[in-house]
Amino acid sequence: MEKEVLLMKGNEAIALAAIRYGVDGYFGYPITPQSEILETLTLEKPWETTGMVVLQAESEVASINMVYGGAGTGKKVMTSSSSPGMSLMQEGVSYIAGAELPCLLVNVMRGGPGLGTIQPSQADYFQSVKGGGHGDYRVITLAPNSVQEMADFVKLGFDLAFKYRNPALILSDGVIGQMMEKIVLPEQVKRRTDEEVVKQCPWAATGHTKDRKPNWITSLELSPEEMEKNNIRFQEKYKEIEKNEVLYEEIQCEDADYLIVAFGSMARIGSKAIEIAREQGIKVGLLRPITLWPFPKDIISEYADKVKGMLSLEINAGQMVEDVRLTVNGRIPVEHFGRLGGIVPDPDKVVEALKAKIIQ
Amino acid sequence: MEKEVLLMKGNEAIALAAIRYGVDGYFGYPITPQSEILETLTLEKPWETTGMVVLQAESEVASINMVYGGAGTGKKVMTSSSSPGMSLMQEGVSYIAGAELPCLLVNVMRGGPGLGTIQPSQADYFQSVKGGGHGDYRVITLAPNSVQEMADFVKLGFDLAFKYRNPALILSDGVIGQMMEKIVLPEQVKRRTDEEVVKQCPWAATGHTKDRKPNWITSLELSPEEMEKNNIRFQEKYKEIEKNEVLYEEIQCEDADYLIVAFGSMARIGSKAIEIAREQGIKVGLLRPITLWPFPKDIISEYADKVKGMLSLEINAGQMVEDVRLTVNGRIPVEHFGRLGGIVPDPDKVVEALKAKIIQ
Amino acid sequence: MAKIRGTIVVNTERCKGCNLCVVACPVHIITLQKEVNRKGYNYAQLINEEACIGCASCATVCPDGCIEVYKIKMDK
Amino acid sequence: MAKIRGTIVVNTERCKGCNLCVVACPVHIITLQKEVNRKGYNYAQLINEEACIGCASCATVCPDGCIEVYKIKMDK
Amino acid sequence: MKEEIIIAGFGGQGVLSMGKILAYSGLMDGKEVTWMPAYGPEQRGGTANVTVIVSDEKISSPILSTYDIAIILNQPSLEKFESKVKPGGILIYDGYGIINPPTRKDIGVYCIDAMDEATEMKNTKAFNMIVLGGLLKIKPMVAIESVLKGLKKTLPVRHHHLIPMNEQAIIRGGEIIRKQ
Amino acid sequence: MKEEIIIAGFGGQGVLSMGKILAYSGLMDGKEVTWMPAYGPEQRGGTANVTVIVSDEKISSPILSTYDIAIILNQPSLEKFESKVKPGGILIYDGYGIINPPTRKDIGVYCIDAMDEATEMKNTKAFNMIVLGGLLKIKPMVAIESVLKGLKKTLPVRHHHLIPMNEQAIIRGGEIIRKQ
Amino acid sequence: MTKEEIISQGTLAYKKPTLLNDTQMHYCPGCSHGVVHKLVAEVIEEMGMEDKALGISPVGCAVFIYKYIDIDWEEAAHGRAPALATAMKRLWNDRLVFTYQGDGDLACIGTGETIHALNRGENITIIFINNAIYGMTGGQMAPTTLMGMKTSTSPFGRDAKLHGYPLHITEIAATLEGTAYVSRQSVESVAAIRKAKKAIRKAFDYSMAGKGSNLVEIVSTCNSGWKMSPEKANEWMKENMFDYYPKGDLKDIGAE
Amino acid sequence: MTKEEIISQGTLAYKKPTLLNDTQMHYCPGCSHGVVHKLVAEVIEEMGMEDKALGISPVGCAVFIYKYIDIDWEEAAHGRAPALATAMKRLWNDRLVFTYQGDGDLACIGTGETIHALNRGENITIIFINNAIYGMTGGQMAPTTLMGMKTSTSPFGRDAKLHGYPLHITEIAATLEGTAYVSRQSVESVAAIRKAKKAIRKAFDYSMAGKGSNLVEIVSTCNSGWKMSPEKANEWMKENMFDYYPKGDLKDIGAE
Ligand SMILES: Cc1ncc(C[n+]2csc(CCOP(=O)(O)OP(=O)(O)O)c2C)c(N)n1
Ligand SMILES: Cc1ncc(C[n+]2csc(CCOP(=O)(O)OP(=O)(O)O)c2C)c(N)n1
Ligand code: SF4
Ligand code: SF4
Ligand code: SF4
Ligand code: SF4
Ligand code: SF4
Ligand code: SF4
Ligand SMILES: [Mg+2]
Ligand SMILES: [Mg+2]
Repeated sequence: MEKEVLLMKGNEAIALAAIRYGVDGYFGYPITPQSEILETLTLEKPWETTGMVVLQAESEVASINMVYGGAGTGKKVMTSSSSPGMSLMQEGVSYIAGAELPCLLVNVMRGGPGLGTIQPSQADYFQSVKGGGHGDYRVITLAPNSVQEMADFVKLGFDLAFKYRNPALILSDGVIGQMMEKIVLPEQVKRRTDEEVVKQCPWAATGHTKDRKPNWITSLELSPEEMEKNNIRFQEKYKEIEKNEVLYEEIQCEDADYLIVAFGSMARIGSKAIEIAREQGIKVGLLRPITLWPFPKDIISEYADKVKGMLSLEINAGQMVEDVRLTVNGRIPVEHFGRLGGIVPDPDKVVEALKAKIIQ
Repeated sequence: MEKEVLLMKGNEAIALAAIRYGVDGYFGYPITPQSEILETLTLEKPWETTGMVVLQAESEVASINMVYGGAGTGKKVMTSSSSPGMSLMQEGVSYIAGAELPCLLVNVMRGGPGLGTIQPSQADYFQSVKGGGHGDYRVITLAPNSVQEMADFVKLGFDLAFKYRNPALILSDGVIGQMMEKIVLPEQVKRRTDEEVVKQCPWAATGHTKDRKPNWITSLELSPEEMEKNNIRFQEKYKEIEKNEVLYEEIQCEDADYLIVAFGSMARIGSKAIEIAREQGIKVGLLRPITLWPFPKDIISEYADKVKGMLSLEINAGQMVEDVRLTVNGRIPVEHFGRLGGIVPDPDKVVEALKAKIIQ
Repeated sequence: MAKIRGTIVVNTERCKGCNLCVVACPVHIITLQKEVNRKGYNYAQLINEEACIGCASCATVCPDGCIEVYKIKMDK
Repeated sequence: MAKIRGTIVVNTERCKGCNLCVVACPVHIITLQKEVNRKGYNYAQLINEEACIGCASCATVCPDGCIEVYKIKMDK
Repeated sequence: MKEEIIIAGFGGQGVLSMGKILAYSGLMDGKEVTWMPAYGPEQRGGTANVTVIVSDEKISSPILSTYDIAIILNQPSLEKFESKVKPGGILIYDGYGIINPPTRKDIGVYCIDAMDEATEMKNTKAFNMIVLGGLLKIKPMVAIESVLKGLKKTLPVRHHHLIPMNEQAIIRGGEIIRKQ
Repeated sequence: MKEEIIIAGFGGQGVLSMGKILAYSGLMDGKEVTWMPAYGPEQRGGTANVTVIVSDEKISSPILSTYDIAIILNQPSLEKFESKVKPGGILIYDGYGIINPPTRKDIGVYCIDAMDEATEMKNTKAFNMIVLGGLLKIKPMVAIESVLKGLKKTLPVRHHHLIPMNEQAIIRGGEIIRKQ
Repeated sequence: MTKEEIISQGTLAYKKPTLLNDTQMHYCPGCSHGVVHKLVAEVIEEMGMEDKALGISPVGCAVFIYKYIDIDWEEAAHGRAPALATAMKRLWNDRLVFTYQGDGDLACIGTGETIHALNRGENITIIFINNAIYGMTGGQMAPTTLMGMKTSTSPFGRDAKLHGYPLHITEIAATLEGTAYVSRQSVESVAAIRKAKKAIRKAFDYSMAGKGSNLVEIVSTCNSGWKMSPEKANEWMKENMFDYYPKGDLKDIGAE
Repeated sequence: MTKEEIISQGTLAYKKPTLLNDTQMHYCPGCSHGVVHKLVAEVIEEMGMEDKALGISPVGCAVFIYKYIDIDWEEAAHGRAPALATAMKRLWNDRLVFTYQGDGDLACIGTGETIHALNRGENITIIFINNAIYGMTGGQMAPTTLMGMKTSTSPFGRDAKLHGYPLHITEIAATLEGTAYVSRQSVESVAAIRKAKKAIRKAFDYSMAGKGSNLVEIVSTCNSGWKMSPEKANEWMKENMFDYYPKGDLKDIGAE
């Protein structure tokens, strides 16, 4: 089966990649457009092969707290949901960040607010990167733009999560989750044994052995002085991540006069748009943030000195555009273009917006 | 009792003001440092006087959904909580915004992330003004800096909420909630009768009478075209609010060379800090956003052309500073100073930070 | 003795061809049409006008409320 | 017959003066001290060394685990 | 080469799997493909549709608002998608269940009585393949061998004996499709 | 005039209400006041403290890190707050329960045996008022009449007969406070 | 006598309630939801409460019930309908407040809201459509899914070791002091439908009389989720569901 | 014989378990939590599971239990301990996984997690401290607060019309198919404490034997919240709580 090119949905890719990466546990609750993740897992029965635990929880609140529990024991655990379900998880995410635990979250976004629509959206950008929960915390946020990346970012997400003991999030949407395209699945990795987990995660609650102090997984600290120390530690960690882990893709940026900034499914629309624009003689490039947090500030800042304007392309009312503006800090015009409520914009319309808002 | 000056906690002031303003229902769950709101209400027994409903819900998730239910009937309903509880409410808040319902939320912030600490904090700024829940929505966010304002903003919050059919939030913290100071309570207003509610809120679910179509309170719209229309309507409403409802206070700004921007309890520290700084010959003013959303962009933008730098003073790791920067857009340096984890900074230290980060 | 005669009117565009009325009819006089309606469903129809006793079983079980039943007492 | 003698050691700094051991002692030989410990609590003390039968009731009910009980069988 | 195709019909007609076979065939042919269903509860008992793109180059958006080819299997879908075929494009429909046939003159309109044919072949499962055969006749975007290779990959081994029958259906589809 | 005061002791000693009476007295005197408790579960059975500010001008922060006056009613609070009195400030403590008395020389240290006195007066509820009386003797930041007026406002009418007793306790406090 | 004569000269023996409007319902052919919708509409009509009824729709297949029954509605967040109902009834005492919820909504994510609203004795009615599956999201396992039953998230059958046991939330409701009337019914036959309607009527009556909270479970089919024809689904329900979920009144304080 | 002689020559008849460390507990004097902590520590010691026990602390007064019993702990979000426990036990089958929760945590905000974890038959134990009040946040009403009982949010006494009825979550637990052992105990006397310890031991044993989920309720006092002396609180508990919450085993599948 090795290196075989398959055709599958983004959601299925996540499920299969999780099994192959040796994930220990998945806990989730059905919601469109991502229920195939849980469905694929139950169909694959990994508990009979790798020993992975798969459980349909009673709610998203329970799911995220199962993840919290499992993560605290050093196991590789994950959940997935879509927008309304992610909102319910925000307290739990804040706890996980506060207790400094590694885990993987997946949000296959749909249109909001409220029950909204089940069509694709990118309107949970703020929630994901600014912290939808309470307190100063950050979630490492990865934005795949293909089925292949849906699979690949399972490993990437967990690796970063464990490196920094911090939750990681795959922020996808209905387009990437529901579409089928080509994919090569990663090879099956052996799940860690309990002994390996104990060894790799000396901080985890795995049973108190005499050679160390009891481990406490907690986000609680009633002394403000101590709590401030914790927060300073978090902030330093976040700075480290911002320094080391930024990922992005540059498409035809070298000679660009203008830049489109877009992530996930919108980056695909964007790449079509730059084709069209270049046919019309407009030199435009595409900068695709792969990590939304840490945000690719340095490279965008560099381009702010090179290009004449930037267009932030998002399926929302303008969210990432704030981070682009904060980076550009007034040097060149930065505008937003997007559609709302589940409508994915046409590449032509993107080019029109570019002309109207940036070039004129 | 009229115009009598009393001494009470900010939390108590909210409760008493709610009764006097003729609020129809309060639904909440205990959490430090705001449990006095519910406690004061149960002690006052307004159900025997004004007819106000007061109910201790089984959770914050239930609370916000009770508010959703009540708001959908056109009644004036509210809830209160503190940071972890507010995180649990984010799905509900998104629904309320998506269904375009008026209601009042109160968050008496404590230090996070996670269970954190019960000490004062302002680290839920992002959650409040960028939308902690999913989708593109906004919550009108009021930041009181005194016990008097805790009481006054009950009316202000409800008035704005009903004017725009949008949730409003009083974003306070442990300092303002727990401290006692002077206050003059508003006068008792009569609660609206059911008939008045029906008349004032023709959109509400009050019982379908033959003279109109049935009312549907919903945030659901599966057609992306229709959902986009809804979202465009929301965005237009938000623009209206941004145009009409900005509130702020300027303290010694006329001749200022530098500006401190601070809200809520930090604005009080800030006002002390400008006293100290002015004693040292530094001409600094304080700009206090009263509405955090809509953010006072115009006035800050004006000052960006007048002063040499701004310091955003917050009990968090730097959140509002992003909105200040977005407004200033690179014209002058904008820095952040704050303490974390529940520690309230000294005014002296603020002056030091001002010198180190802005003036040098 | 009085005999009861009944008949039904099926809202064929509303019908989803679920067949539940067919099963419910005590005298087995409803079937689904070969033709489909605009929604693509084979809708229900009465095949024996004479035999209907107007018992309304079909209409009662119809999930989509597609059937109206009329009846009349006939003196034989 | 063998008589049992017992005694208790109270961790007076840990004691919170809740009085539960006082109530639990079947022979009523514990009281709270007038003095307070560093935490401000009137701590428990044994007032009749002779009478203690080492039954451990006091220690069992002590919520803070402040009492150790020793006993010895004495041949009369 | 790049073909942007919409397939639309009732939920039960195998619209999604027809799209899947087409996409898999493209894959076997070494092409880039995307398959994007319209998903969700409004599909329940109602119409279903899927967008398939087969291309020599990397595909940007899997969601489209206009199409090169529309395969239409019921009246509501015809109403929804007729106008969305690009000028010069192709619309293929099955006569069964279409009360008002397409009227556009600026596109190539084809009719295929696949439903009737499948009934005649006493194999309603062949319906899909007949339509596909019709499509490939008019737009041979993938080789028939690739379709069969794709089927082999996707069908469980115990169903491999059905492949010759499917081949037949494809060929039959090519025979019966006709310009309107 | 501006006095920044911390009152600290055990939970049961009425620390919070002593602060409240002081704050209310300030209010009656037409002053600006704030009262800010240290709140939360760590107070449970442990120490409690409250910051009271009485001032002629608007008060900025109700939370402080140093104080003009500290009223200390147990050993842990002494350890916590002795160092936080501003040089030249005042520390008043009740000898009962203080094992190691304060040692700072740059502040005015006063001792008041209010606990003993209250026991003697057979009125443990007077404890608060005795301490307050001691404070007002040394720093007459509000008039005793204002204290009584404040009490009248805050006490339910059925307890108004206790006011003379409270007045006595205040006066007694002024008598027994002594420089260490 | 011709059909036309019977129609013109005879009496109307059955017609869908007018409160159930002419909008085509989005349900799959043969779905139980439709029958229960008719019953709810009929009862409200019979009570003359068209202008006093406030319904709360769930997140589940019945999410759009508001489009079909012409009263005022609120559409709740998933599982939270009883919380909405609590507030609505307390704020509008003379209104008929009821929720309409599926098993996933009510017995899974909404367990807390369900139990607490019932135990507080809110004067509301919960209509509970137990089809042992998540219909709307495509047939996933519900807490009420039977042992061994195959769903899209228990594709090899529900297994106690992996998934635990079917939850009898209606039995729990009957033990709560706050409930007045708790009943389990079904709608697969004319007789069953009649009984179900009576139960709904009683629950609504008790709500308005302030007797406490009321729950009427309707054991239902989801032929799409179960992957059966509507007919087969009814048969399967009778053969399998009624053992797990026996029909009848579980509690009736009026009957005490 | 002097005290010193008895100590040096006699035997140690009682000593707090060493697993309960020397850190001063933050509880109010006389709080039941302390006694139950001792029992939990003793049972873990006796089972020799010090290195295999994984505890989950609640949000409530016992939030800091991790500071006192020297095993590995996770501190859950309010009400969610059973969700954490579910994952921990499924991921670490040979560990002793238990939660320690208050009535507000378990029977109010965590109702859903409690019922579903128990009904799934997770091989865990829930130790449930029912003191009929929210201790930590200052004595607010809990679902288990007795009728007429005054709390800071029912200052005129719990009233069914306003607040509904006390919730018997332990009785509900006993009806769930997933539970193996469900018991209600108390710790106000030596005899009661012994029984409570046995119940905890049985629950832990069943968890490890994979028999299903286990719940041990300890009817407790919160003298601070109740505004009574510890002694009075014990008396009040005996006189008032035991009627509402009768003690004994509610379910024991081993005994069947
Ligand atoms: C918070 C949240 N989680 C999950 C969903 C997705 N969802 C929609 S309906 C549903 C289940 C519906 O099942 P049920 O309540 O049994 O109703 P049915 O469709 O079977 O009538 C789920 C999980 C959602 N909309 N919101
Ligand atoms: C989400 C959330 N809501 C509310 C709180 C506040 N809170 C802390 S403890 C508690 C109740 C504790 O009561 P109980 O569980 O009975 O434990 P006890 O203190 O009585 O032992 C509450 C409501 C919180 N921390 N988090
Ligand atoms: S009314 Fe009765 S007899 Fe007539 S068609 Fe309907 S079910 Fe059959
Ligand atoms: S029961 Fe109704 S929907 Fe079903 S076939 Fe009969 S008429 Fe049509
Ligand atoms: S051991 Fe028994 S007799 Fe001795 S002090 Fe304790 S309770 Fe009393
Ligand atoms: S029971 Fe323990 S804490 Fe209470 S008084 Fe006795 S020794 Fe002290
Ligand atoms: S999915 Fe099931 S519950 Fe939903 S409409 Fe179809 S049959 Fe009914
Ligand atoms: S508040 Fe109550 S439960 Fe909490 S420690 Fe004090 S007595 Fe115990
Ligand atoms: Mg269902
Ligand atoms: Mg409790």
